[in-house]
Amino acid sequence: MKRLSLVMSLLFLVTLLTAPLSAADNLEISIPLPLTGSQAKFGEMEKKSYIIAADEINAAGGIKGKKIVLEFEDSQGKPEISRAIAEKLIDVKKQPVIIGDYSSSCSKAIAAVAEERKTPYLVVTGAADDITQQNYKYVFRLNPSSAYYSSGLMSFMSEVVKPKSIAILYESSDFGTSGAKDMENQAAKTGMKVLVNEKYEKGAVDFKPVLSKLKATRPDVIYMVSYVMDAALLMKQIKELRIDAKLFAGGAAGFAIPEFIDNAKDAADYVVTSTLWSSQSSYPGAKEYAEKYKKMNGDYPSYHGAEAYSALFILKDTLERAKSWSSEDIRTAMKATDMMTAFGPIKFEDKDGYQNQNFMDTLVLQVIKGEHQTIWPKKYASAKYIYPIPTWRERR
Amino acid sequence: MTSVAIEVFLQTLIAGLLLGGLYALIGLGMTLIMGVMKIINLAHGELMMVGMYIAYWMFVLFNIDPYLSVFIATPILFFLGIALQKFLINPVLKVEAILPENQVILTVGIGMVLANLATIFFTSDYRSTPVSYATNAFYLSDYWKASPIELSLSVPWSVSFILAVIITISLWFFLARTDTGKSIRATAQDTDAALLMGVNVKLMRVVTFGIGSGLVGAAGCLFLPIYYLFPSLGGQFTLIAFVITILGGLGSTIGAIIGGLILGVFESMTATYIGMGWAPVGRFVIFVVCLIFLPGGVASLLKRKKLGK
Amino acid sequence: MSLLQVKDVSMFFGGLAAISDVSFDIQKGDILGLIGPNGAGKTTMFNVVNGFYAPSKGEVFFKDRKISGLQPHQICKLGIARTFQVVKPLQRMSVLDNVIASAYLRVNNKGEAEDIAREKIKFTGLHDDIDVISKGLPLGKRKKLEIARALATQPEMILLDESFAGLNPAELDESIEIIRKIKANGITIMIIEHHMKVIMAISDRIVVLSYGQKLAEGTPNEIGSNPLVVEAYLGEAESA
Amino acid sequence: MKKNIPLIILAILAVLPLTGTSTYMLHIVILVIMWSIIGMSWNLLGGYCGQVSFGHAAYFGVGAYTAGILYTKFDISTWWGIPLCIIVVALFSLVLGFIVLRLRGPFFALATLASGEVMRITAENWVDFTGGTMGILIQKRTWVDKTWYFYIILIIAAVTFILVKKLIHSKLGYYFVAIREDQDAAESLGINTTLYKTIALCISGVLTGIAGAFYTSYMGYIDPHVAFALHDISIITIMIVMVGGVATFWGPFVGALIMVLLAEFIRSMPGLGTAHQTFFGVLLIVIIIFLPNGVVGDFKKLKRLVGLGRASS
Repeated sequence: MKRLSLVMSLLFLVTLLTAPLSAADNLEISIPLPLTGSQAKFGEMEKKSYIIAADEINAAGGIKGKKIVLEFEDSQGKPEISRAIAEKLIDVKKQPVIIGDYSSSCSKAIAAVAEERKTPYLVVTGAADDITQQNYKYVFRLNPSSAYYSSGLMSFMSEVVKPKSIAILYESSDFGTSGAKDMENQAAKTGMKVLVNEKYEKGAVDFKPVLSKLKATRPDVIYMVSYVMDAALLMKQIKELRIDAKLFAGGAAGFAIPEFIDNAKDAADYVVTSTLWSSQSSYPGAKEYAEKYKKMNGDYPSYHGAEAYSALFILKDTLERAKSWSSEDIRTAMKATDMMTAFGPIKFEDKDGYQNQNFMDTLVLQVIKGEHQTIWPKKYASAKYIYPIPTWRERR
Repeated sequence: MTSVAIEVFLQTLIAGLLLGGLYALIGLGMTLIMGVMKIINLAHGELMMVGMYIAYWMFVLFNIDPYLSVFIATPILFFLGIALQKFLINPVLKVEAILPENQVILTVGIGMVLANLATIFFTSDYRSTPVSYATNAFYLSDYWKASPIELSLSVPWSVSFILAVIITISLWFFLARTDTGKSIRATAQDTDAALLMGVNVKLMRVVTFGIGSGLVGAAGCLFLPIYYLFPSLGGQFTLIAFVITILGGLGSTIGAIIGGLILGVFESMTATYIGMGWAPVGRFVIFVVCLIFLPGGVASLLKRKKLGK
Repeated sequence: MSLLQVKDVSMFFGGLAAISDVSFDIQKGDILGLIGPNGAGKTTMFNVVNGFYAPSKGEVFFKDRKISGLQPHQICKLGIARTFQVVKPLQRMSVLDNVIASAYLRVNNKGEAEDIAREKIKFTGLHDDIDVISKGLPLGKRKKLEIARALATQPEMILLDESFAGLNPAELDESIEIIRKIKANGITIMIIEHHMKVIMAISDRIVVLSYGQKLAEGTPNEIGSNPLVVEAYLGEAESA
Repeated sequence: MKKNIPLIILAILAVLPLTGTSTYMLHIVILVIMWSIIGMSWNLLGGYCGQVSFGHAAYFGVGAYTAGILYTKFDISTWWGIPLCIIVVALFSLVLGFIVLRLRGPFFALATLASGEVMRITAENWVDFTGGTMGILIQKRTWVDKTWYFYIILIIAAVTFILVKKLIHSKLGYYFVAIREDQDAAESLGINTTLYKTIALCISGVLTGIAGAFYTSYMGYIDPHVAFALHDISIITIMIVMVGGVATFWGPFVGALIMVLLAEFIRSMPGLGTAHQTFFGVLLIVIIIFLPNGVVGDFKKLKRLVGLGRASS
């Protein structure tokens, strides 16, 4: 027993003393990301994108002469680990600014710490509305909140489709829920009748029961907020049941990434989806980034990658403008950000109940001939939209 | 009932039965392992994931249809199961511990390692086999032009279902007719009696774990054409397998089949008539109700009926 | 007065009667031997009296209070303790802790419980093994532990289920001595036993069960001379 | 000397925040203490009473949500959740215990596992009350500094440890172990097994619930996936106890050190990358195989193994 407690206290001491020492001419930045667990797919995509950005920045001389050295911390998608990482970055590594993590719950955990410790934090992908509705001064968000994801889609629907009724299917996550809630509000505003409003547990195998119920209500639009593979499964099963609607619409996420088409195949045709970004975007650097990513990984990135890629450029811009690299000065500089990135124009504004939120036009993509094409807003369109869409019977 | 309501009902029923058949196959492996070894295997879903990756790579590298991979993945999983049982689980079962449940934690560890290795080797990308028939279906209106309702039957779902039924029936024959099968059943019913009858219980346990793993590997192959694949997909199927095992009765093949079908239909009906978000609640509600009111599962009902005759 | 009354008790399992319509009384301070061939329903009878089974028919009274249908722990609290044919020690607890756990039935404080436990352990002659983990005890001592544990609940009546099976002659003598001492303390005993000599020597009365039915009841002498019993049971047992 | 070890550990911990420990370390230590409370409470039910629960997330989550709902619905500080959840979780445990405690062995394990999942899905779907999948976000945590959180959890832990210590050496403790060792024998010794199992479940549930309520106040955010997590709470809890030592007093603490502190170390080991989970999984397998009763439970064996290692090298 005595020996045991000795071992334990030793273990303890060792822990306390092994705070890593780091000092170099390099600028070390650690980024929390989910690299294991069910969100790892997006963690990996972001990690690769950060690396591409860091290489580009370093090749161009770094930030104020300092080379960026990236490190990644696996947050496993668990908020308390994200928090541990944030505390470590602020306290042990003395990193003056934090960027990253993927899910909303992890972003919330980091945001709370960042605000308390007065360290600027740039949210890159966490989309839950409330992250930037807390009057946080140090929390900035590059991606629009999920309530805005569908703004482009809404304008497309009201100008082109003019639907009278809608069915909503969404994943029971905070992202899915807020996306669906937003669509519900929009429907109420524009006088659309919500015929079906159903959530499902992520990873569901069979959507046919709920789809056949939905089929019986004959909605004009079927709107779905889903992650990657659920999106493909949904469209496959919609095709199988031959459910015809004026429009199949996805709320970003699963519908907007290349795997959707790879997996749903012809069932993906004519599906429109809102998205924040596409690999054909006309923003400077977007195409180059997309091609570079594809060359390295064999596939185009989704908007998550572009967000990560651009986040590092925002950081560079901020650090170059900041008077000093103290957290306070970085915050001031970040607040004044007004730049163009591969992801689009970035500006952190306080409006509509949000603080330090980047607002942007969201795009609408349509799957045309097996590829995502930007169809809306018209000024960004890479192809003309196809509407009305053929019924499943006509497609054979 | 209007024709629309009938259509919704029938389509839901079809979906439920097809799903139930596949669930049954997942549950079979678990029910055998739990019945014979009385252990809770939390790595069950991960073994299925391994089976799915085998089928996936067979398709990508050699263009072997996932359905044919049943013949590849099942033996591989069989031997993987045997190895796990022999080198990891058995040593733990042998040692006397205060709580025998420490084997459960062992299977958690195994599951963790399998999932993480899959992430390392195959990345965490979502994958599915883009088989050409993925979205083909039979339609009632194609065969009966004047049909007042439209029903559809997916080709891959049907094939998976039929194969699941065939595998299940062969397993049933194996258990009922062969010596090894009978020994396994004897071990499941009463280990001590089986020992007295000269059954090599130790060997049977190893073989059972192998068969259980092989079955869930086969289930993985059948799921691949209709579902998708990523390293951490195992957990949800482990839970489903538990529900079926309890619903059907430990160690009962027929119970697992009926349990699978009941669960499939029940979930589908819940999704249609209550809400898809509640379907998993329904799953656990029947689970708990069954644990309390029908601890022997469906199998005990069947037995009771037999006795009554 | 009769301490325990078994009235027309029947116990069915899935249509088969393990006991049918058995009745008998036990007088306070007596030793009642329950004998019969294997499968005669002796242990089932214990399980009914002790509350593991609620009888399918009939009633059991203890001190004129109906106890059939009560939970085992309630019956124990009323003053009936038992031992098991297949010993059930609390495996990973020491002998002392085993007995302390049951002594807690009547006291709440550790000191008192321990005093009772030590006394009962001494009573059954286990004091040299007091700190041994019970899993490691040889069978004879485990049987004694069962008795010590039952006594620690301070019962008025104790049910002993084959407490002598598998013991060597020396242990047998010790155990008989223990049972006599228990009786001397005023505790009523009901005992199942296969050793005919033992049962004949210690019992005040004997009940013979066969195929779930009461075959005979009487003093050891009466039973020894009952032709039915000799035919159905004794002859068979002695030739075996 | 032996008697003073808990005091020494407590004293070391009590001065920890004064030594200028980084808030990162303090966060980890807070988690270790929180998990050792949960482990302690699980150990009472699982280790001592032998009822292996796979659903402690249910109690953790109910505790966490009690605190969270106080804040969202009644605008009261989440800290009141700690006293309130004693009542709420106790009632909840009674109801749950009534359902699950009649089951034994693997059936009990699976029923508790299901109960945790049912609670999670209920929290997801009962949107008006729980906020559904959007979770509950506490706008402003009480303190920025961790010192107070640390002392609060330390006090809760000290109380828990003393309570458990008192319990296991009392009548209850004897009864719990008797039930674990042989339920039939216990029943025939006059132990009302149902009652005492329910008591064990309630105490265990309440202590876990308190940890959950603390989690809400401390982390400032909960959602059903976090608070009712099957793997990240229920199973981690069992691992903590099994790795540390089932039915040993120090087991949960040692287990929490391994599962939180060591896991964090392995996670941040450079060069390991995402393989840290494989590494950790293998470590768990090795511990279970070689030390089936955990590090504390098989400490003698561990010493021997280590000793052998030295001799042969």
